[in-house]
Amino acid sequence: MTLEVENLSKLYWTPNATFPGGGIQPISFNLAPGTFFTLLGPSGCGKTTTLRCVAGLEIPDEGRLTLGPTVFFDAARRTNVPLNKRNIGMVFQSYAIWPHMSVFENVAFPLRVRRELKLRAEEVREMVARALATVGLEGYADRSATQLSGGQQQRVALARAIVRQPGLLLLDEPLSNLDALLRDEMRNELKRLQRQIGITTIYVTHDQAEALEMSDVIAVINAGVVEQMGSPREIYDRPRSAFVAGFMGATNLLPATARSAQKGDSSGTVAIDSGEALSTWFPYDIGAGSRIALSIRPEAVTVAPAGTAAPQGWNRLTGTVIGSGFLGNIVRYTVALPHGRIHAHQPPDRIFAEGETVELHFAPDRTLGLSDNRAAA
Amino acid sequence: MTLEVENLSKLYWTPNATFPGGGIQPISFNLAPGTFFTLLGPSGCGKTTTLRCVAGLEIPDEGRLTLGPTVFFDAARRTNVPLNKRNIGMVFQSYAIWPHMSVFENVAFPLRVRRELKLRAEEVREMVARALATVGLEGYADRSATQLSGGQQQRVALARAIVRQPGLLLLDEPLSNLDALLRDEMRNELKRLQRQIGITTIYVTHDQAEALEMSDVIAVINAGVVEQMGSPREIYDRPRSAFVAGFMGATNLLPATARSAQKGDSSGTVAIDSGEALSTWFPYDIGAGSRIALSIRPEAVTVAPAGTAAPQGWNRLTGTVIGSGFLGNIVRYTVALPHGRIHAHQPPDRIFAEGETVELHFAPDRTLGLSDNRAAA
Amino acid sequence: ADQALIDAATKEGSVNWYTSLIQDQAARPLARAFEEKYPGISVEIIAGKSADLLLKINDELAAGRLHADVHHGGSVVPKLLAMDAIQPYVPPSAANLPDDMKDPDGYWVAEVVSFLVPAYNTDMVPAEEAPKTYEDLLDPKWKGAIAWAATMTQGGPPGFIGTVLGLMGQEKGMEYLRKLSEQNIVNVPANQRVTLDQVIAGEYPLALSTFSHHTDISQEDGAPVQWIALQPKVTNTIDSTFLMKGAPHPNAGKLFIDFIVSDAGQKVLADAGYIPANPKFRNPERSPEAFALTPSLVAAHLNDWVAIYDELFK
Amino acid sequence: MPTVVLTVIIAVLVLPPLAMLVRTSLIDYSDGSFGLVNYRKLFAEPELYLTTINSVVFAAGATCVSLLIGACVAWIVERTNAPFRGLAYVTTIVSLGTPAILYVCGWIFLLGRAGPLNSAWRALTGSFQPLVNVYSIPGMILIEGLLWVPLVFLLCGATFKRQNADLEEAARMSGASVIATVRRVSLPLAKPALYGLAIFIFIRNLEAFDVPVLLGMPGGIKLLTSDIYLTMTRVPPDLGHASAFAVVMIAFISVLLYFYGRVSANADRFASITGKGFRPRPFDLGRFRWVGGLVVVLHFTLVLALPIIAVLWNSITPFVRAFSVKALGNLTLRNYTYVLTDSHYLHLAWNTVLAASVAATVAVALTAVAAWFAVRRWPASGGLTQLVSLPIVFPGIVLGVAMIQIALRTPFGLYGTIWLIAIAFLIRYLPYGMRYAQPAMMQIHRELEEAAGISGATQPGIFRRVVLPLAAPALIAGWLFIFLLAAKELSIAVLLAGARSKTIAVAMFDQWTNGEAGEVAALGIIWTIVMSCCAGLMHYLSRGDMKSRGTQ
Ligand SMILES: Nc1ncnc2c1ncn2[C@@H]1O[C@H](COP(=O)(O)OP(=O)(O)OP(=O)(O)O)[C@@H](O)[C@H]1O
Ligand SMILES: Nc1ncnc2c1ncn2[C@@H]1O[C@H](COP(=O)(O)OP(=O)(O)OP(=O)(O)O)[C@@H](O)[C@H]1O
Ligand SMILES: [Mg+2]
Ligand SMILES: [Mg+2]
Repeated sequence: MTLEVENLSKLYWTPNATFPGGGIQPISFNLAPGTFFTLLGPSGCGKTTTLRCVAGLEIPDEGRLTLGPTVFFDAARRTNVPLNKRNIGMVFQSYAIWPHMSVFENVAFPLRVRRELKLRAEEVREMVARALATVGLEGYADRSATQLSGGQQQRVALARAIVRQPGLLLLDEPLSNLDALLRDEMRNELKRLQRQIGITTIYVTHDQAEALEMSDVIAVINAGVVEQMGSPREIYDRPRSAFVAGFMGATNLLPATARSAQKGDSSGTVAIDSGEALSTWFPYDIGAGSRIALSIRPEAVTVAPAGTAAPQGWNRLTGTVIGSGFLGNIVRYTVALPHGRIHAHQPPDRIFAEGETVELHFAPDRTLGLSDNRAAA
Repeated sequence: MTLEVENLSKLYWTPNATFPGGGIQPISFNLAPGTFFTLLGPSGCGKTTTLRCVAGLEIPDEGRLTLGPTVFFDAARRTNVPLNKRNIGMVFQSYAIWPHMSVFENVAFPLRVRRELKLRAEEVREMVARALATVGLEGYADRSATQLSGGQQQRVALARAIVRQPGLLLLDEPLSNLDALLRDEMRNELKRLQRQIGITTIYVTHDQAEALEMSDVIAVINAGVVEQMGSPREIYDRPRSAFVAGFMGATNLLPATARSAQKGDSSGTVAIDSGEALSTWFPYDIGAGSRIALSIRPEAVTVAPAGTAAPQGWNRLTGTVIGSGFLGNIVRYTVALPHGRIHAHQPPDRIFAEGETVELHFAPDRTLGLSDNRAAA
Repeated sequence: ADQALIDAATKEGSVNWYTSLIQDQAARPLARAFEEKYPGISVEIIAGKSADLLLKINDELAAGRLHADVHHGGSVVPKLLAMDAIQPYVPPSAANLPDDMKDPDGYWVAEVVSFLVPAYNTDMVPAEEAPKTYEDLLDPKWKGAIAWAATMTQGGPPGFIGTVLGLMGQEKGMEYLRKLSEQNIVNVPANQRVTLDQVIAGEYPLALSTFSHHTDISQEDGAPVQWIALQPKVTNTIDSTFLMKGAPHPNAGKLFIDFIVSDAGQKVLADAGYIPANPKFRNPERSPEAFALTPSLVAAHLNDWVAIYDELFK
Repeated sequence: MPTVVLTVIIAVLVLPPLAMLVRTSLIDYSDGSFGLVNYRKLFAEPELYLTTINSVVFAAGATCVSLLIGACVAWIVERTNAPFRGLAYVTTIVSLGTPAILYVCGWIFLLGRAGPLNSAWRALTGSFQPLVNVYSIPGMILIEGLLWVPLVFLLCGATFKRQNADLEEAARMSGASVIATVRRVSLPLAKPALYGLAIFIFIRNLEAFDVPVLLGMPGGIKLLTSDIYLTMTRVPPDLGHASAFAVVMIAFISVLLYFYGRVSANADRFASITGKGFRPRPFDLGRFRWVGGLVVVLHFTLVLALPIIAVLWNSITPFVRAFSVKALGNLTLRNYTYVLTDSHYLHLAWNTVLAASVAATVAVALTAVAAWFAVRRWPASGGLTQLVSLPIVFPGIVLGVAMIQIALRTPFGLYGTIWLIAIAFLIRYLPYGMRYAQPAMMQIHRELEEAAGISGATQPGIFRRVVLPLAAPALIAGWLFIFLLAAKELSIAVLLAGARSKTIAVAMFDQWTNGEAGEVAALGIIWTIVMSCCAGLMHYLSRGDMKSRGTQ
């Protein structure tokens, strides 16, 4: 079913404050049935608030919310479907595992309270067992919920959300306390489940890789405002602003000012604040004189010993290696420029010593000129 | 100060169970002053339990625990320093933010309760402000702790742990609810702090990249038992077992049986279970007839169109692309072999269609033959 | 009182008066009047039900730390006599009292008396239908309609039983009581006053063993209630006052007892709505013919009467 | 070690009266000899079987009534957005301030044979049979049940107030209706509070005197305690019978407390104040807001308005009389003038407030620490709960006598002073304090304390800075309850009052027994107003305090 969110807004006011203490500004999006939609944004930007509004846990200040034919909420018409009638599965950021129930009872709860499902005890047992198996907690059914580790609790919360195959799935950082391996498994499992029964899912995560890999649509939020919404590739390759680029995967941002106006999808040359001129690709229109930042992803940068020739047409900068970090499959080098620094990811077999002078090469089409509103945010 | 942990063990027994429901088996390690020590392991393996034992929140069943000259705990001599005398900073996995206090009061608490510090109100205010600035929560001081987002709460917990510069820092997934950017910042901040005042730190994380980048020593735990302890490079490059390899960064594990015994640091040829013979590097001794797994990291695998020649001496396998995932800086391909599948990370400009037959090439020295105890775990 | 006593009393400075008299209207005015007359001696009022006060005195005696000087009460005299806890003292002013208002052995003197009478709700029962004699109470129309306060003192059913036995003799009395018990008298688990209030409120049309002065007070306020001078005699109980043996302030105690029985004291009690021991201060209209339940009588028979109550009415 | 100190303190308070109780239960009052005669009498009761059943039915029924009404209203007030929520607090505080005799009599007045309900019925149908018969087990259950509603309300309110909304929201998201959420999540989380309370009220009802006697005896319904009441109204009271009964009750509550201990064994399972995402947020009842409001108003009517109107009526009529138009003619304020012009009462009021507040403060302080020790299973804290709960079985008069005997044997001049009364109140109300403190401690997640310990706080520091503030709503509710109850406590105050240590309750009792029903009512109303102001002020202050801490 299509989820339509129109101008939803919810502001929190803290006492003695003349501006809201948080929340979301009007936000709109439409999700086709079965869409995997991810909310991404810095801590405190309003992701949980958005989920809570959709779930019906908060009454939005304004806006309209429909899932398929049913209007969940309409501020104008004062419609508000009670949350337990919305058939939504949700994982809370705080898990909200009921401490007085066993793991089994926690997961079976959504089945038990919905009389209309008319499930036999046998069926309930089976469905719960399946959900627990999905999250890798076979054998924990009889444990008291208070005797679980953090990650196990999180998995119980996940099992509870998916057990009855809801019409909409809201997941608030459901995998944040799991290790990479398990997270990977859960991710696949979730994705499979989501495809199989075609549930529209809103997913909150702080893990960009996760967001990129799983999502059909990603919304990047900043301080309650949607900065960009689009497919993972779009967001990663054509970020609308320096904020999005910086947030969506690691990047180097070199501040600059656009001398002249620039059309979208065109290339040009920009002098960065420290003086060097770099060939740049502009994915979007840029006004003359506006602040911009050149975004160069660390993996787009090749580090070469001083004096190496750069490929034809590539940008080059010179700097000194001031740090390196081993990340397993890659090594991250930090290179100091005359003004500022740049991170570059290199394969682990490329070794540079600290203090070594190196050259940085990067292609112009991977040097993106983006409007930079970060100071204002 | 040196932290010595000797044969610490703590088992949880659930009712009606003949085997423990969790906890840690005897575990020992020595941390030189200022070491950044990371506990890594699957959910429920006993990381939190270990931290809690060190903190004095659980009384271990057995073992000895000393920090510098003070014996914190000695089961044999029945010594047990009360936890408030241990001068430890800790971030709980569940944050443990006091809901009845403001953000400021939460962070100021460790300063207030230690009379011996004799801090003036002015100093307290300053130290709290500094800690809050460190975690990026300036301006939130007067907020009630219940009015924070998940990530903000986590940051308050972190600020509270570091505010009085403790002798030992125990961090239980302190950054799990933060976005990559902020996490990166916090990581640097923590690392700086830790270097600056030389606090020994025990860090629990589920993020391998984080562990690899920050740690001096990493311990990989599985089901309460330390599988391997060592420097990040050692653990990543020379994992002691298939479990460690699989846990420490993504890897492909091809099951096999060692025909003959194999000395450590030698190479040989192994027929994997599906038949193909592969040249393999053995970092450790392998007994004849024991189950092993060949670990090949996704980034070590080159995907090539069918018929491409492999570099001299490299292993090759043929398979069909069955899936791809965009991860931003890389694309992850899943390639089905006759038995099993392999993940390969390729630069995003290398494009293969689903269903395409491809060849996989990988170097023998990146094909590690490791003992495989996973079935037992 | 002679000056020596006054001096000795003044030296003691205070007297501890254990009393169940109503505080505002009787006890405190009486104490105030005494204090005015004998400046320098203060009256410390320890108030409570006579049962509670007896418990206290009991414990004080057991602990050997008697606190009470003067006590007032009806049913307690026998018990205290039995415990040999009373100091005989005949105050000079007792000369004003008739003989049945003081103990022949000098242990006690009467302070106030009460008449225990039936009372009925005049809205519910016309005056001519109200019972006049004990026999009238057996009329079947009263079945289930008569209440009494189920307190096991001389002022409750035991006192009524004692009066009946005293008036009719053991045999006839028992026969009468048996018949009365078939009327299913309602045991109101409260004191006489509450029972009377329930009559006034219309909860019950008729109650036995209520204090006549209570009805008088309410009548003045306009309450629809009337007490009956049941023929031949109603019950008369005596509240006596006496000095404790081993009292911490014996002289002040004596002086106080003397004051209570004196005209000044009796007047205060009369003003408070009590029926004073001294007939001079009584309103003759409100003094029916009565059978006196003296402390000695009560001491001798109370347990028997309670036993009869337990057997027939409980 | 601190556990031992506390155990000793509580034992010193509780055990001497207990010893006295046991001793008294062995005295044969007819001749003063020692023996088992009281026990024999207790069990030789020919109708023992019937009276036991009556008693149990009565106690259980009344417990259900108070739990049902109290918990319902508490939940609506603390966890929803229903209208009129403030009214419930007014109801509770005012009705707690009203002396119990007045309260019960108010009900008798309303529902009795001459009451407005039955007179109307009689006028309508001409039937002599009353419509409702309060002098019956259902009548007794109703009135006794209403008597304990305030206790349940305050306790459950404090418990519900600190429930984590996340847990309830999760249930709602799972598809549970509001009712199902309450039934399956809110109530089970409040289980230690509810079970403890049920046991407590049940025991209290089982040994209640006033209602069974005031209503049961006239109605010919015999309960276990009716007989005991009679023996206690003799001169001098035969305390042996009552004490023997209390001793038997002690055995009984020990069994119940043992089971309660098992229910609440794992404190973690009821911890709802957690360190992650704790938000005490109310439910949105939606269209059912008004139903909630209606329940609150109904509660107000039943628990406060009706009986108070009866009392008020009595205070302005010159004598006790039924509601009638005719009576409107001679209403009078005489009773009020009388009470208000007598400065004597000022002194009594001061005594009362002093004794009650001292007792409430110490009781809450002791039980808060005791509950904390017990819930966190400090070494040697096993018997604390039982020990603190013991005085629940002391009949007031027995405790009073015990206190007299103890005071007479102590070297300091305790006898006859207000302090003796305060100590007796303290002992009597310790179990009530425990009922408030224990569930409150259980709600606090262990990690909140652990985090404080790690931060360097000592155990007292943890208690003062983390546990106390978090348990404050319950402790304040407990304080209020004890204060208000102690202020109107009769049997102890009357027995222990010295010349200069009388309390308001003594004055009321005095007037009561002397037929000044109107004045008692007037004094009761004035006293209720004073108490309500005290309590309201206290409530307001604590609420402001909570707010400044940001938990409201
Ligand atoms: N109080 C308890 N009683 C019984 N078992 C427990 C208790 N606490 C933890 N366990 C079990 O002990 C094991 C280790 O728990 P621990 O909390 O140390 O895991 P962890 O490594 O921190 O996991 P995670 O990454 O999920 O937080 C788990 O299997 C857990 O279920
Ligand atoms: N009850 C509340 N009262 C006042 N402010 C609030 C309340 N709840 C949240 N906020 C504020 O609203 C903002 C958005 O909160 P929200 O929980 O939606 O953030 P989030 O995007 O989920 O962050 P995180 O990733 O840290 O969980 C935050 O700044 C937070 O402090
Ligand atoms: Mg959030
Ligand atoms: Mg953990």
